Amino acid sequence: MAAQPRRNRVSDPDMSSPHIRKPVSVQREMFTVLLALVPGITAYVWQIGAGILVNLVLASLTALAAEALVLKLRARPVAITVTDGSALVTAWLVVLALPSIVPWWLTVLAVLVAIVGAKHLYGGIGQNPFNPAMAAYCAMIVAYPALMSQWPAIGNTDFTTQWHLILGGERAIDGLTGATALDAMRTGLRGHTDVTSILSSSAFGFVGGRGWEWIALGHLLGGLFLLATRTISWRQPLSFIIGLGLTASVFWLIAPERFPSPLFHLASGGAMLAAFFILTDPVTSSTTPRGKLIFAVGVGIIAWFVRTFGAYPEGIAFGVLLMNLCVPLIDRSTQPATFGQRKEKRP
Amino acid sequence: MSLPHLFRFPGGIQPDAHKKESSEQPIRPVPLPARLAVPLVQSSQGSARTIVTVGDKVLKGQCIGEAEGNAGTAIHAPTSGRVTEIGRYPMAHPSGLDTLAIVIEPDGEERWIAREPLDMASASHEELILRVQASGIVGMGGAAFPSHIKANSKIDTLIINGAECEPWISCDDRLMRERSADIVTGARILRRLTGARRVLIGIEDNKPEAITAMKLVVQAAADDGGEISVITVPTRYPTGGQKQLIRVLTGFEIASNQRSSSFGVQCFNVGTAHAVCRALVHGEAMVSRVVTVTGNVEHPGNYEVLLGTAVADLIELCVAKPGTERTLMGGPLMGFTLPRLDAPITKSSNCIIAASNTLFPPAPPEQPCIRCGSCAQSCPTGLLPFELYWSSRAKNYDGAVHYNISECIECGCCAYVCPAHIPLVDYFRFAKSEIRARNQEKRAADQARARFEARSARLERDKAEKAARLTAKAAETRAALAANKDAATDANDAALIAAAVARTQAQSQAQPPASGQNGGATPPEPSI
Amino acid sequence: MIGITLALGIALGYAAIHFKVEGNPLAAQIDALLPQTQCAQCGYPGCKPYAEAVASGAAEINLCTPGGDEGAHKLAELLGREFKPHGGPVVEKVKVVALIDEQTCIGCTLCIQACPVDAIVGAAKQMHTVIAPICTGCELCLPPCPVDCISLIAEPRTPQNWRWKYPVTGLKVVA
Amino acid sequence: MSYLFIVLGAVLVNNVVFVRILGLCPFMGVSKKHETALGMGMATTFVLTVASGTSYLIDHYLLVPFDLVYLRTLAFIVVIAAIVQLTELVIHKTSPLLQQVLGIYLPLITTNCAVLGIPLLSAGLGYGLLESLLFGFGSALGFTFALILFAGIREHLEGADVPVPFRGVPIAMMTAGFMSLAFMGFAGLDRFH
Repeated sequence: MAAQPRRNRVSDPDMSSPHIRKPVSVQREMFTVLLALVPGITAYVWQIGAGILVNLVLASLTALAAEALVLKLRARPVAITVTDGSALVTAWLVVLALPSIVPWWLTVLAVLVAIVGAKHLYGGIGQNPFNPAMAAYCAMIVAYPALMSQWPAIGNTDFTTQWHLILGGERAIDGLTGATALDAMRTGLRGHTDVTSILSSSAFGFVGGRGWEWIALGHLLGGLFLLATRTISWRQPLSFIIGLGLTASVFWLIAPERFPSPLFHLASGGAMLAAFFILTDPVTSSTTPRGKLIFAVGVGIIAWFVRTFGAYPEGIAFGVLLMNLCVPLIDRSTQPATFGQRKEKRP
Repeated sequence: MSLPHLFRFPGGIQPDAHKKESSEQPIRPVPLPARLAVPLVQSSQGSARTIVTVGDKVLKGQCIGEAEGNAGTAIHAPTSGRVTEIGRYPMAHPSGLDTLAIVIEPDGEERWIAREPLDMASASHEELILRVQASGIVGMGGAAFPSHIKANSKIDTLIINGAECEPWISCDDRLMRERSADIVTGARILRRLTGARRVLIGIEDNKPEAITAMKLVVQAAADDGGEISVITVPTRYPTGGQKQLIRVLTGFEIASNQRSSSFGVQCFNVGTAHAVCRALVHGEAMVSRVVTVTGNVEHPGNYEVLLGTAVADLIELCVAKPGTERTLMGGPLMGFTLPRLDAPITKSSNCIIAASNTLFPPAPPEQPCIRCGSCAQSCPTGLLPFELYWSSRAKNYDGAVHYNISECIECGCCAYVCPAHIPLVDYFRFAKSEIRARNQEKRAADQARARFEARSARLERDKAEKAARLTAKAAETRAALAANKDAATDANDAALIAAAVARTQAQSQAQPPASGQNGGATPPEPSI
Repeated sequence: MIGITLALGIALGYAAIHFKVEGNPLAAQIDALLPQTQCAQCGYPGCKPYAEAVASGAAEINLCTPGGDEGAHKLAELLGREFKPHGGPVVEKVKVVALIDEQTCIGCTLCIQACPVDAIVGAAKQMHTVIAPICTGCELCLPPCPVDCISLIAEPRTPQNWRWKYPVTGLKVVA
Repeated sequence: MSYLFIVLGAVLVNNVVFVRILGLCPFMGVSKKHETALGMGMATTFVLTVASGTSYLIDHYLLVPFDLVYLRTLAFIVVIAAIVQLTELVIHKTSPLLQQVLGIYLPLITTNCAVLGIPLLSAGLGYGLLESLLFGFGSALGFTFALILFAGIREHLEGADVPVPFRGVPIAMMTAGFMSLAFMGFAGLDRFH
């Protein structure tokens, strides 16, 4: 017999193949998303005011603290999960979805609903069926409809005023708060004013709400960056734009005086934010190639109906939650065929 | 020659090749080790039966294990020497389990047994197939499927697999550069056996020297009217997988439950073609193979290694550098960590990698899956690995089956690209072996149920028959009694007596007399 | 109101008689989940009788020792009953088969009669042997053997029945 | 058009589970697997449609003419219980296939308050026969829809690392809450046709 053979380590962490890995990480993906949000936020600060920054800081701190606390209570690894950046992404999306002048406690509450309620009660990152940011937005708009429909007045970017409002100051002063373009359009249409005369009001710019168009453009830029770095799939953004745009186009062509143009819909509210940052959340979106298309088209269509006929000003969040519900069903029915079962043409 | 149309398979990855480390040195021989332990099981389908005993003198290439059954393949003495032991030795398997092996102590003479090349012109098909089996030829790409079975099918297209897509491995590359003539001869023999119309030799485009060498040989002998073509395929792991290469070259997609021969295609590794040539043209049985030794060693390269050589001997020869943590057999994507270094080189071991933590960093801690879908994009079989993971992790085997876990080829693409560093293949292997065990249990249970029911039915029947016999006997007795005593006695009395008699008889039949003096129990009736 | 009730009552009563259906497929479904070792450790003379007892509600779902907790879980799911852990000592699930020491065996056939799946062959005064692939390891042949020549041996581990471990991870294992 | 809106409104806008909060018992009980959810949904759809029609007939031709409207709840309970039993017996005898699909769910429907609630609602809304049938059918469809979606999510949650105190019913309740929240998005949609 040969000399006693050297044994490999038994408790090898690298149990089986593969023994090499691509240098990628969740962290990197999450921070790419955060980076891609910067253009939109910059446009926000430029057009609407720096008040949003206060809420961003507040939300980030709340999210990190809440996540760390929950992980600690559950005896799960804290450091690696808190630093993966997912909580920050959720927090920033919550802030971008809320009016930037909501009182500080509402931001904190929304972030807590998102991080604790919608994410960690389901087991944490990767396991939540509902988009945390959108769940929090819906919860807030149902619970505090008044506060959630007061947006900073366009043209008044004064930081002190916004600071004051965020700290919970008196809100019933005209000129400090306003309605969004979507709100103005809805109220106008329900008062039987036609689209053209609504659009001529000072609240509207080239295609959407004045100022808001620039933010949408910022998000579009960020989204294109994510597409270029292959962080997100093209499927959800494209099919969402088609879903919302096509529905809007059909009705707009039928009755242009009663329904605003598809461009208006795409440039208003959170359409661009949703297209590139919310629908592309891998955890709660459908995961099969065809499923992604169905998911995003569904959100687009629901968003248009809720915006046009519903009781709430913005329908995307509800659309996202509703389609989140359908994801298991969509995924199950769009499971791709495996190698050898595909219907691709054979030679 | 027109450029052939190539097809794509889904997914795939492009990791760093790391071929240069070992591919720039010619194939070198290995000094004779102190002992060679040749396992009896060297093919995926069957094993060999020992035909030597301890103490026998054997010659190089002498058969020491006969093919067992149709699917078995023979094994041969890798060198001349003496059989010192037939015992249990570790096998080249992730489990590190033992298997029966024949141990040979080399005498250092390397004396060949008389080599008997076949006359290719006159030999019949059956003779050739028998020789392939008797020479112990199995697939050398890793699957170790007996080649005589594959070669014995009628097909249209023969594919010679020289893709060698796994990083670090270069044994096929070297073989094609140095022994292209033998490979092409082997391919031609295989073509004759299978009756294939055309032969496609697929080589990945990161091996230009091999492509040139192979093309030269093919063009030099293009007069045999056969359509043999060397086809350059794009470098993309796992192109070297049999079904992936068939897809790339012919466009056929063969599902996991289908055989390539039913599509008129059969695929052999270049090493196998080479071995076929050696066995049939030169009369040399399979006793050695080319193995890449690379990674964290001083002298990486390709070596002609006798089967049964311990991995430890190879590592010693190539001198492991400090920092070598583990040793892998196979490539870094599909190979496994060897639990024991005294495991032998077998017919399917193509590569030994000394792994250090700098070359092969241990996986970072596993993070939760975020369902990003990178794995699904890279999966060459079009599976949804994140769903398989979700089910496997929760030990939900029905779910794993629903997402077609059996289709998984364990190529490792999904785990390679996973941003959450999840050892996906580990989960799939775990789930697969659990599912297999459960299926076996289920089959055993079904068999036991059938046997139990058959037994219960038999016991019932026996009881019924016995009861019937007793009733018949009682009736008989009653009739006899009635005849004997005429009508003198009351019918009632007769019935009572008959019943009593029947009872006694029944008792004596049910309980055999307790005959203690006989010693040992007397069985009541033979059992089946 | 009474009229309605009466009318419906009559209709139901008529239907109950008219549409009566026989048979209980539940026992078969339960039987399919049992491991079929026929070991009788549940107190019933085999898996099928136990299945019938469970189906009729006479037996608990946690009596099957070879099935263990996993089997009880499956039964609980099928029957919609509350899961109960297997009461007895938790045995490690290693497949065993009986082995007759052929030197000691006297050929009494008692074990042949005891075997529920006819896995032992032999005749009187002839040496007996166990057909290993059929043996369920139920141990029922052990007590009747007068010379204690039967032992249970663990099935040898081969690459075919070797199993990969559950991956060791930094995360807590989900039960 | 208005018939279509009755159905759509009952499915989405006034979903029987999420908005009317009826039928929660089977919603929580039979939603662990999508197969059973589908079976339960189909059985409920069948029974609820039939019950709506029958209840309308009983109400319109018996209770109203004889001025017995105060007995409505009682009468409906009896009728529904009888229908369920009758359906079960008939199916059991006539269609083994349907029995296999719906069999074990039928008795459970007797206790589904949605089956009582919907006929009572449609009686209260003054619907005619066709409208009652459609309303019953639509509501049941909404119930099925909710049940299947919920089952899909719950099946997925089987593998999730949910905190121990929240496993099972608590997290299911949470999920139902979020689903309810999502369906609130449809609020007001039925007013614009």
